[in-house]
Amino acid sequence: MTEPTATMISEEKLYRAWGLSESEFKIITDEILHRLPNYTEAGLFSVMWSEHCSYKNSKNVLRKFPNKGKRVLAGPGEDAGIIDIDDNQAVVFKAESHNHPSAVEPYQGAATGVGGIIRDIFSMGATPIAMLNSLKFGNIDNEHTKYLANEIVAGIGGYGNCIGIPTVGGEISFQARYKNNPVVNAMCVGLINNSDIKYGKASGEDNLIIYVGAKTGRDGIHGATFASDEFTDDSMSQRSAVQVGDPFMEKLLMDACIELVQEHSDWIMGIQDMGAAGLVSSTAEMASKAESGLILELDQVPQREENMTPYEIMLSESQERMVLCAKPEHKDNILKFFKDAGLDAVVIGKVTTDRQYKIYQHGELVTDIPVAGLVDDSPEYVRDGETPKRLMTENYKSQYVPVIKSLESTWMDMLKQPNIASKEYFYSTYDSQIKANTVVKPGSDAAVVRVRGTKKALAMTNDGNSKLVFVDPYIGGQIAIIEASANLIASGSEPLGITDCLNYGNPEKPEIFWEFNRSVEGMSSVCELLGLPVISGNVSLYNEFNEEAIYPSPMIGMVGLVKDISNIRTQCFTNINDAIYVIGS
Amino acid sequence: MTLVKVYVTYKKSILDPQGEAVKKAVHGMGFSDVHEIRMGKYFEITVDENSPKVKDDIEKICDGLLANPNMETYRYEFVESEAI
Amino acid sequence: MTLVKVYVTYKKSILDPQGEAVKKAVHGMGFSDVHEIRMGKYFEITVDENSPKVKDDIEKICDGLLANPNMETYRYEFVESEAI
Amino acid sequence: MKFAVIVFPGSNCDKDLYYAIKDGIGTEVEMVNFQSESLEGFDAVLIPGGFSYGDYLRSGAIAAHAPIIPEIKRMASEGKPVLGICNGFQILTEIGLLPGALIKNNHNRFICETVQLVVENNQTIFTTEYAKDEVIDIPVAHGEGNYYCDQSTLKDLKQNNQIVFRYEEDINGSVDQIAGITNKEKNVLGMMPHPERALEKLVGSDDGIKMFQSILKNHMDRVNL
Ligand SMILES: Nc1ncnc2c1ncn2[C@@H]1O[C@H](COP(=O)(O)OP(=O)(O)O)[C@@H](O)[C@H]1O
Repeated sequence: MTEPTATMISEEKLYRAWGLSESEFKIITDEILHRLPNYTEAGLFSVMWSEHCSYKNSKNVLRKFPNKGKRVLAGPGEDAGIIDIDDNQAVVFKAESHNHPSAVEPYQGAATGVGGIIRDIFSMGATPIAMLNSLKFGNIDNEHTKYLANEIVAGIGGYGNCIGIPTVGGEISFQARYKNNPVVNAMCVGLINNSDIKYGKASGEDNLIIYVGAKTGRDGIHGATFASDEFTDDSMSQRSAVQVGDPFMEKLLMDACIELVQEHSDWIMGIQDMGAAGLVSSTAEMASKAESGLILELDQVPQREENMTPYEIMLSESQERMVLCAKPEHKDNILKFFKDAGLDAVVIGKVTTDRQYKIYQHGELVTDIPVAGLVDDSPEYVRDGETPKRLMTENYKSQYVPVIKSLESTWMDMLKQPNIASKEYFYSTYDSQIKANTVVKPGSDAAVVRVRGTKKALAMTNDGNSKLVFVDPYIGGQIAIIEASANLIASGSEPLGITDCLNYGNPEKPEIFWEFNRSVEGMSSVCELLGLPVISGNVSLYNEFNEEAIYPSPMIGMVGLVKDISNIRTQCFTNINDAIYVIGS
Repeated sequence: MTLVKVYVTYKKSILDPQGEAVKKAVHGMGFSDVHEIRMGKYFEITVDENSPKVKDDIEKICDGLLANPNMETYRYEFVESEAI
Repeated sequence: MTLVKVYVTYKKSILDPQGEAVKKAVHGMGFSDVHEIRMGKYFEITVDENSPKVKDDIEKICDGLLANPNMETYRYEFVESEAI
Repeated sequence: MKFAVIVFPGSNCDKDLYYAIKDGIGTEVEMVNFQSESLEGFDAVLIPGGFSYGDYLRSGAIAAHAPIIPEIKRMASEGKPVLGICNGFQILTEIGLLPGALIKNNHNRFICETVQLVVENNQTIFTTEYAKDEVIDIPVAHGEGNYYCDQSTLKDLKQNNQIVFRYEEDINGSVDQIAGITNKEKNVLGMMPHPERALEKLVGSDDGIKMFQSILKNHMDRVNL
């Protein structure tokens, strides 16, 4: 295939198939480049300006979250947020959604979601200590849902068990709305010594850009824009965005990166994972943060397939890859270090000061665009919201009062509800005990993992009842935060902060945007009240199948500090004759 | 009885981590002539009758269950009942 | 270049839980004619030269790595280089 | 006494074992890379759980070709204690130090839970601190822990008292509910459950500590003879 020319892209509006609007294309040509972008450049803009990478529809809503606090060491903007837990130690955590990939290939979609969130944690220099996940499926009475649920759970376990991080908690629920659009959110928690913290920065003229890990293939190209696209039956057969996870490779990569940060911190300026939108997003963001420019030599990028174009190499979402920025004098040390760890590491470029993003292939300059244009100048939309009609009907406002004939049979019926019944069938397939630090295992309010060598432990939970948010986004959002903090307090910890995954439908629809905005306002109000910062998170919009949106589904991931492990409590009644109290009104 | 053999392999563009790991091990054992190893799944399916419907059924089973068309391709062959 | 196809299967006496699970799923899909499903592994090995040594090498690779003789058997076939 | 914990690419219970020796029984221990070709100076070998080489192909199959393997075999033939846990057990069967094989759980699912084990043989260097038939709580975490061997091997195992641990309840389809076996000489033990995860009541159970104490005590007794 020969690539369309810049004129064709512009005249035939080919960019629209990549998700760029006409006005966005106009900004690129008139305000940023002052010329037409070529095929590669247009591709780079289309992924970098997708909702997934640029948050163009959600930025102004996310600003409502408080994100400061006296313990906060790093907040939104980094791979993961960081909170101080005393003794020169900190906890690092983030959550990530992988809804669309999991709908298309449930095992690999869920597995690569887990792989991605783990990379976000160790790319800060932290050691991952625990994982959680929040899953929402259709009603469990049909074969397709059973298939999705079994494969997604197997994919999460397959990756986490293999890499050796305990999966200690999460939530699973079933509602018809999620039948074709499951929600798969994964959260990872890591520990770090404050002095080891690393950021994803490409700074210092002539410092090297080093690529580490798996080779680049044609898998997952356009995954990022794919994730921001609504589903139709048609795109179900668009099958190329699938990636296969390689947890073995990631284990090598994780161990090596952590050792590098802990033992050879002086060799590197910055480190970042390649996630959505692969090489372009990681390197451009690193340059943007350091206000520098970059030159990349694509011939040096390790490739698994032949004749890959610049577009394909830059946009590939092959998994298990990292980017480092390093000082030239340590080049040989670094390459040898990774070779000894069984990993490929190569120099693919260097840092410049002109703030331009330049890419060469076969000696030819194929891209030359301002870093800021790519990363920071993406448009920001303030969408209009509109109260959903369902919330205004009289019927809706009246309270449903259940009629209970027999307490006993109602009780039994409730226990049989998939949403209430034990989820052990699923979580018993996760290794929750590896590392021998899990004090409270799945099944209680919150999981608790001790910090080895100290009296401390960390409590963690995932919560979000989307039905309540659907009924009243503001109050539902408030309840999500309250529930998560109640879980943490009940297990003997003090809540420290929050990560989230905000899963909604198409934000261009006013009613959906209203749900999104109101629920964030609800959550924020309680965060302010309780003094809880939101230090990281992820937004997943366009969760629709044939125009029907999922319920508004914010997922709250919260971490709390247990100062003394002897204070840990579980939700079980423990001793005969203990008194039972009800606290509150 | 009819025996159907089904072979499922990743599409060429998809990473095959198992095949890669096996190849490295084979090289480590000293067989440097080995150029590439791809690993797939192999099914032996015994079916009651060799009706004309069988071929159709096998394809449905492959498409719907044994292979995920997102990343895999399959091929199958029938083995004469005598041969079983 | 020579292509060698290797098939590894559990010995008959060994329960194949994956095959069983697939069979159940196939029955669940309504294909009640399916009698048995056994699942195995399938390898495509590309070798540089078709020397007489190749056959020997492949057997060594199978015995030493690809199949565990305690529970598995294997068979292999060569595909003419033209066919690749 | 000095223990070696062998680290293969993909081992992930190596640190847990390291802590079990260092903190659990306060004894000297060192991590040894799979590429090392010498176990000189060590008195016992521990092969940890995890997913060596991702468990790709077959659990333990690729690790069986690592450079360290001949040294592990040497230690075994000299009568030194060799303990393989979970993936370590799978590796020991792959290299032929233990009979049989570990195949997929009969229910086809990975399981992680704390199960009850019965100590069938407390006369090995790994189990003297336990009572015969003692029931202990030890976590399991595996997808391929279904122990398989043919009938004549099973007969041998029974005759020679090589079955050391049985599951109180059938959890994965293992022949005779076998959870751990030794070689004929009883100095090589392979087991699927994880005693290194059961060293403190805080994380659920401390029933695993006696295994490491047994190894240490039997070594010291021999040295002091
Ligand atoms: N809903 C949210 N709440 C708080 N922070 C968020 C949210 N969504 C995204 N962020 C933050 O914005 C930054 C960019 O996130 P993202 O693009 O998801 O990173 P990555 O590409 O590594 O997934 C991160 O620091 C993330 O924590």
